[in-house]
Amino acid sequence: MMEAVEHPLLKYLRAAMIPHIWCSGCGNGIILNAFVHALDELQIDLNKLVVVSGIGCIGRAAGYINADSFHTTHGRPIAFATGVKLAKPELEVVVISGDGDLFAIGGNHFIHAARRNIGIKVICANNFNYGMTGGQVGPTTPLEALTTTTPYGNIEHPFNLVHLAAASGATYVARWTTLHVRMLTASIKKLLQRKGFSFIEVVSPCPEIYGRHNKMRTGLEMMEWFREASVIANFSDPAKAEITPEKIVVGEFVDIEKPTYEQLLYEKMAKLMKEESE
Amino acid sequence: MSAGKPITYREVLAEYPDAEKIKFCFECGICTASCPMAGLLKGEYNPRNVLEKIFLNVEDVLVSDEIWLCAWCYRCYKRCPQALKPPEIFFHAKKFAVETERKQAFENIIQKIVRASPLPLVTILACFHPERAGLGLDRIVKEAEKIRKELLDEEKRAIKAESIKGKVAVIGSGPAGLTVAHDLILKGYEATVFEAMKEPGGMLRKCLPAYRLPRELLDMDIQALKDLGVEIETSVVVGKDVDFSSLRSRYDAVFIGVGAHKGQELRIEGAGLKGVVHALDFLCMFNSEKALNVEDKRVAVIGGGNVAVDSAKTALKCGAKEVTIFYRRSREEMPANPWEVKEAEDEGVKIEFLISPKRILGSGENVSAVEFVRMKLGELDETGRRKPVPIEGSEFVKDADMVILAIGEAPDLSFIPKEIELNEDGTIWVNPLTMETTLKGVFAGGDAVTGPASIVEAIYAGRMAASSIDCYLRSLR
Amino acid sequence: MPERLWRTPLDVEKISRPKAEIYILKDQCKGCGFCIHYCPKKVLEESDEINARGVHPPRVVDEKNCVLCSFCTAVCPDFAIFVKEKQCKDGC
Amino acid sequence: MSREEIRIGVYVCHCGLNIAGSVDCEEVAEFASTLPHVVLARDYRYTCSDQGQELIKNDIREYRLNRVVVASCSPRLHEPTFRKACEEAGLNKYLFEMANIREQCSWVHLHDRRAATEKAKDLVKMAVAKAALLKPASDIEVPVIRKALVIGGGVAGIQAALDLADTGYKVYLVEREPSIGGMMARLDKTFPTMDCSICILAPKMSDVGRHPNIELLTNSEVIDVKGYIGNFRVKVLKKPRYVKKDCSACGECSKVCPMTAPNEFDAGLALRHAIYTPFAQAVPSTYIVDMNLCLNKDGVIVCDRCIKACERQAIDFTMKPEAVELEVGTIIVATGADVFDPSTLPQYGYGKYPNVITSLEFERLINAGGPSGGRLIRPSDMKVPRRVAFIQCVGSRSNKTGRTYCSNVCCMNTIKDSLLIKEHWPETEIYVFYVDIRAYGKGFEDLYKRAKKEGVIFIRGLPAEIIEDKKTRNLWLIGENTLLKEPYKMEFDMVILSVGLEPRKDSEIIQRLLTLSRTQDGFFMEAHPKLRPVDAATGGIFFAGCAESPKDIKDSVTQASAAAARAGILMAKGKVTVEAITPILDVEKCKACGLCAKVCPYNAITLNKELKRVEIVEAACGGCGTCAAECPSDALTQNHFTDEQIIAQIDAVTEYDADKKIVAFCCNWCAYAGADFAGVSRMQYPPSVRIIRTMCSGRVAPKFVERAFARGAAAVLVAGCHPGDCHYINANYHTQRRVERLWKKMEQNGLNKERLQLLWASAAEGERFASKIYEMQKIVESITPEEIERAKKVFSKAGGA
Repeated sequence: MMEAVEHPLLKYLRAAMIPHIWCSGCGNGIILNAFVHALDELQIDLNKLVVVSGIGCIGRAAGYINADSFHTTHGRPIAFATGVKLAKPELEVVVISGDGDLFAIGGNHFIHAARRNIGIKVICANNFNYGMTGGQVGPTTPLEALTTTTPYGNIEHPFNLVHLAAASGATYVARWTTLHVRMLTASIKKLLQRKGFSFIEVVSPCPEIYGRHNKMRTGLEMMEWFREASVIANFSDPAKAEITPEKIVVGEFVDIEKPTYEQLLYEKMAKLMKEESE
Repeated sequence: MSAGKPITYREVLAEYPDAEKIKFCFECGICTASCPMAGLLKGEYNPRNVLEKIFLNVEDVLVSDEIWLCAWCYRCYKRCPQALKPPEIFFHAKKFAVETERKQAFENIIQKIVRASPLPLVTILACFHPERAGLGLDRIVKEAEKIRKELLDEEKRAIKAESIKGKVAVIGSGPAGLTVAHDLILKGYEATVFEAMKEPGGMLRKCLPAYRLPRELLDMDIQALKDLGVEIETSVVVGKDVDFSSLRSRYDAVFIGVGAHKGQELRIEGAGLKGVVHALDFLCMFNSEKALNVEDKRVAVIGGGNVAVDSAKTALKCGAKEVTIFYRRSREEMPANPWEVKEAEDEGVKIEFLISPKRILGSGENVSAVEFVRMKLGELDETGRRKPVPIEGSEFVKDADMVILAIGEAPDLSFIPKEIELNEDGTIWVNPLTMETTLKGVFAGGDAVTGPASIVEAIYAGRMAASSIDCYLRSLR
Repeated sequence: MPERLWRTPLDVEKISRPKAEIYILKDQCKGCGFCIHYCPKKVLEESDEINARGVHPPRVVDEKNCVLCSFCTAVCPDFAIFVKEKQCKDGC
Repeated sequence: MSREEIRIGVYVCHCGLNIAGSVDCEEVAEFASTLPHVVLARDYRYTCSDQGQELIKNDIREYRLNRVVVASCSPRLHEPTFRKACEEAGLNKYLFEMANIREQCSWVHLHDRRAATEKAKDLVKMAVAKAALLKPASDIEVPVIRKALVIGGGVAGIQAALDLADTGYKVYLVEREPSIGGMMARLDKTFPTMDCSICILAPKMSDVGRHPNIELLTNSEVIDVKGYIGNFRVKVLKKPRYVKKDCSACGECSKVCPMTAPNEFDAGLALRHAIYTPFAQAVPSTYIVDMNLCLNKDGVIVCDRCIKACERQAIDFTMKPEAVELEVGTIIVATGADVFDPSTLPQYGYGKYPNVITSLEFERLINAGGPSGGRLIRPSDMKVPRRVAFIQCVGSRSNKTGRTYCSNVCCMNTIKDSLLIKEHWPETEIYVFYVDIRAYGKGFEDLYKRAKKEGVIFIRGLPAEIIEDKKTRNLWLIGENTLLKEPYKMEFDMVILSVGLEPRKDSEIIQRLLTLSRTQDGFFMEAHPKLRPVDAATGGIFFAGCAESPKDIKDSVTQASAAAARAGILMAKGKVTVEAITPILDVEKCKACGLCAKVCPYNAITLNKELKRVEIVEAACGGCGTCAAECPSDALTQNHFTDEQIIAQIDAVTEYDADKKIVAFCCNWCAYAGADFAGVSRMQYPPSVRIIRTMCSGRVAPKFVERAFARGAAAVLVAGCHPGDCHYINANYHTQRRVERLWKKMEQNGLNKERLQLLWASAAEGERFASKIYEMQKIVESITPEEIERAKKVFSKAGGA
């Protein structure tokens, strides 16, 4: 065992910010880890990468990655990212944010960005609740789950994020848990190499806030739940990709190609300008 | 018997259930190669050939000596690929021969045994059992005594003719050690036997119950060897009273024939309770006429070898209320001689198969019961027998006031130097041709090499060792 | 092929397994235990010492058992552990 | 027809002396002529000969016979012959009946001519009684699916698959291992020609891989078989390889895989990785992941070294087992054999002494592609041995190990091996310890001579034990040279145990799935040892290779081609006729209780609750007759095995001396075949038994047993296949249930229930059948006339005589 050697991935991170502030057993670190692993394996030029995140625990990811990044207002990272992408389509724009930020307050941005096929990439950390604000019920909280605002069990039907993304028109949709870190990394690599609107949902443990209400007090217990409940069903019907205490359907669900918004926009602009000039 | 029509093996073996199997002997020779008597008698006895003759020309066999030369060690059966039991086949032939009054040259047979064994009375009583075929034992013993006397005179004359060629130390005065001493004396060497106990005889005296071998006959055999010039130093423990290395320097060669006296430990709960005894200790106490305290007791014997059966019979003879042998495999796998088992059962010993002890229960510090578990036989294991596997949930408790452990014996070899390599089971490894250990000039044989086995096997080992010690010592000069 | 395989293969010396060097940045560890629990060769265990963050960081039990799958590196949320292949110099 | 006068012709066959040797055939024929409806009775030397058949045909025409009875051998042998003759003379083949006076009479009562003759008369009387009630019928035709399944991808399976595929049939070849090739792929050279084994096999393997008509399913197992001849529905479980077909077999994945284990293909003498190919010539060449060894369990990828190394992205850990359903017309079983494990013979020290190896390990050591690169080395010190011993019959011809048969290949294999050593290291001293050298095949003796000429020494007498020298790791062999009657103790550098072959340890699975029989040795049993040596007793299934018995490569290939030809015949015809032995329903009597539908193993009967009647699908019917036995209102009976016919047989047996006779009901496939086997093996048993053949023991209705007792029979035997081995899936469970009910009834009425016996005996268990009859004879002798009367009274009330 050795010590005092620098972690090989540290160059992708802002060293001064590490260690990060996330709790012990939180999956956000794993998502960040997988993301920088993917950057490393693809040898991504950090000068061409923009990371955008919203409000929430995972929102800090933008600050940790050693690339140009935006930490935006609540629910608006996709709106910001859309702006960046349209202004500078040659940049790789990745949104890393949480389920509350992207699908509650920011839900509309998400579905319309997917519909328009804007060439941004979205990685959503799904921890089933609003972790940072104390564990309130959110759009992905499973039925009957206990949160600080649903002490008798949640009665709201949750979003199925992959189904939502697929139905809204995303060209690449995948879901993994933080235990499937190898697949997650491979998926992020795919995501980074694609043109169109791409989406990965990462089911992530939140032991301190969500877990403690739901009899999973440590990250390890939540990871064990993922191990026991996960079923890999690549390219199965996303409508049936459920998340229940017994079953978490993971895998890649959509992988298609279609022209992106910015591509069509610039083509259209070029055409119009050409017509105008004629 | 109808005159003219030759009798067949079928008639001779009418009472032997597997008579037809003898046709399936393919003459692989494994029985003869395994047989210590075939080794001792060289060309004069060949069980494979006897079997074949029983099938082809039984009349010849019935009047021959050969069937009488089997010493019931069952080594042949243990290895026979066809699972034939030559000892039992020969037994039926013997019985038939006696019943139909076919002439037997008894002098001849006894002559052969006496010449083969330096302990003729012991072997006749404990191994050959001619009486089991219906002959009077007294007559046989008398005959043997007579023949041995003649032989002794002959041997003594032979010894005087030669000068002393070397000195050999023999550790252990069991059948193996005594044979080595006897043979070497005849070859003109000086042989000194060191015995740890007060009297010579080793396992023969310690553990063979007196009802099987009256001690006066054992004494007669040993006395005859002493007369021949064998020196026996009793109450000398090698490693304590005398050093092994000093023996090596004082003598030209050393033979280790210490037998297998160390009872295997049973590693279960309650094995340390009062009333749990090792079979060898139990038999030893019986033979030294110490109180056994088995009267009216319920005795559980654990194990399936000859020692287990002997202990069970002894316990019953000494007044135990109920004696049960618990063996973890089935009757087929039992290593004890089948006829000993049958005798024990006839005498009232109960035998329960496929049962293994799980723990011994006590009230206070005394044994009160044993918890057993039932077993079933699984796949063949590396001993070639089917491996017993516990059946879960089949545990049951049986009351017992005494538990006799007869789960195998190993030699106590704490005194030997580490240059002498051992086998995995704790016995001494020897070169099968020379009986020499991995230490030059040190030879070994008997139970210390093979683990618990029969008297005749030990004698054969002693004979081989003696002749190879002779070769070794001659090669030094 | 149901035969019992009991021998030491003849080429056991020839096929060399990669040798690993495991680096643990103790003070970065938050003690989630993922690396210990999910190590397929059980190379790691929780140590007795307490680090700067008040948790027990992992400790290497037997580096020889490590097969360099690097799952610990991948699953660590805190960038506190990584594995490198030992570069064999003389006498290694 | 029913008004027509019944005219029966009876032919009593001498079968040379096979029957006439212990049965007075003239007397039997004379007796037959006195039976009702018999217009003609002859005895004839060889009735099955052309002349014999001509005689029957002429008589049918001349004497207007409308029923024919032949008393000769087992109907399992010549019923088709005589049926054909009848048809040629214009008589419906279902109007023919046989009396089995050879296998079940003359051959089993060789030494009691009187009793055998009396029994033969009874058997003829029974046949005549049944014949009078026979009705014409026509066979049902079933289409044969023109696809075949071959189970097992060793050389036999490969040959069978190629032959069938070349003929033009679609073949599914299912292999359990990751590659086809089987045992032959592991051998170095083959005897007697000394060709390189893999050199001649590999082209065949790639032919299989490429053949457009062959679908290769490796790493797969048959898990379910339904249906019948021509129409099998087979479920195959394809286990995941975790590597897609895109694999180019470049081997980069294996290089980076951190996990290793002994390679099964090299008998554990070399290592392989968790992702590997079993051997260089493997077909398919796609790599495979051993999930027991790989770190990535439960779908969680822990280690991704191979994934990263694979350029073609062919590795996929998300693959799952998949059940495929195949529809085939024929099945060839080529599942091969296992090798005996000598570690169960402790005296030889295998598993303890490194220099004691098996012949299979030898093959890998001497093979240039093997772990030692073709250098024969001692595992203890990697040195080339100078003195080598071969020990024969290790795990063969031994009662103790339960392998009583000769394994056929080991003698020649040893001779070949000894020559291989001599070829590379001529100075090596080689001793072969044997009991019999069997060099029976073409070119074998020459090879044996060559070995002797090269100086290989053959010693008759097996070693009793092997002792290892602690210092040198040499081995001492101790035994007797039985030709010289001299003991030997010899020292060798290396000992090769010539291990035998044994049935696959999991043969029961295939046996159960395909309802096959096995011989006492455990190998699969053929329908007839001489005339149908590659057919299983179950229609549409054939054997190839060591699954049927130990055999060498040539014999395996020969048998495979034969099996392919037999299967091809079926498929070329495109249809098979199924016997007209389906149930007949009397709608008037049927109360639509549905019991028949419940017991039908094939779901061929359904209860239509709305119309309140049962419906029968004849094509799905297997013909067991269990439904007819179950029907409480006598509404169902079985064609050709009708209640009246069987009762007529019972009545014929019990007409005279019933109290000295055993009435036995035997199922066609196991018990009746077992009784035939007893005859073929000339096992003698008491002549008091009279066998009535039914297709399945499930056909035996309680009323038949009751009838027999009511008419004073001393004892009744109901015999069928072992539970689980029923030819009709599970029909014999109903037999058991019915017999148990009868026992209860007998007990309640104070009858000795030992008089009714139930026997499970397979077609190979002639001895079991014979000893049962001995056992029952004792019961018959102990029965008092009062007991007989009591039973008569009890059962005549119920069954009614």
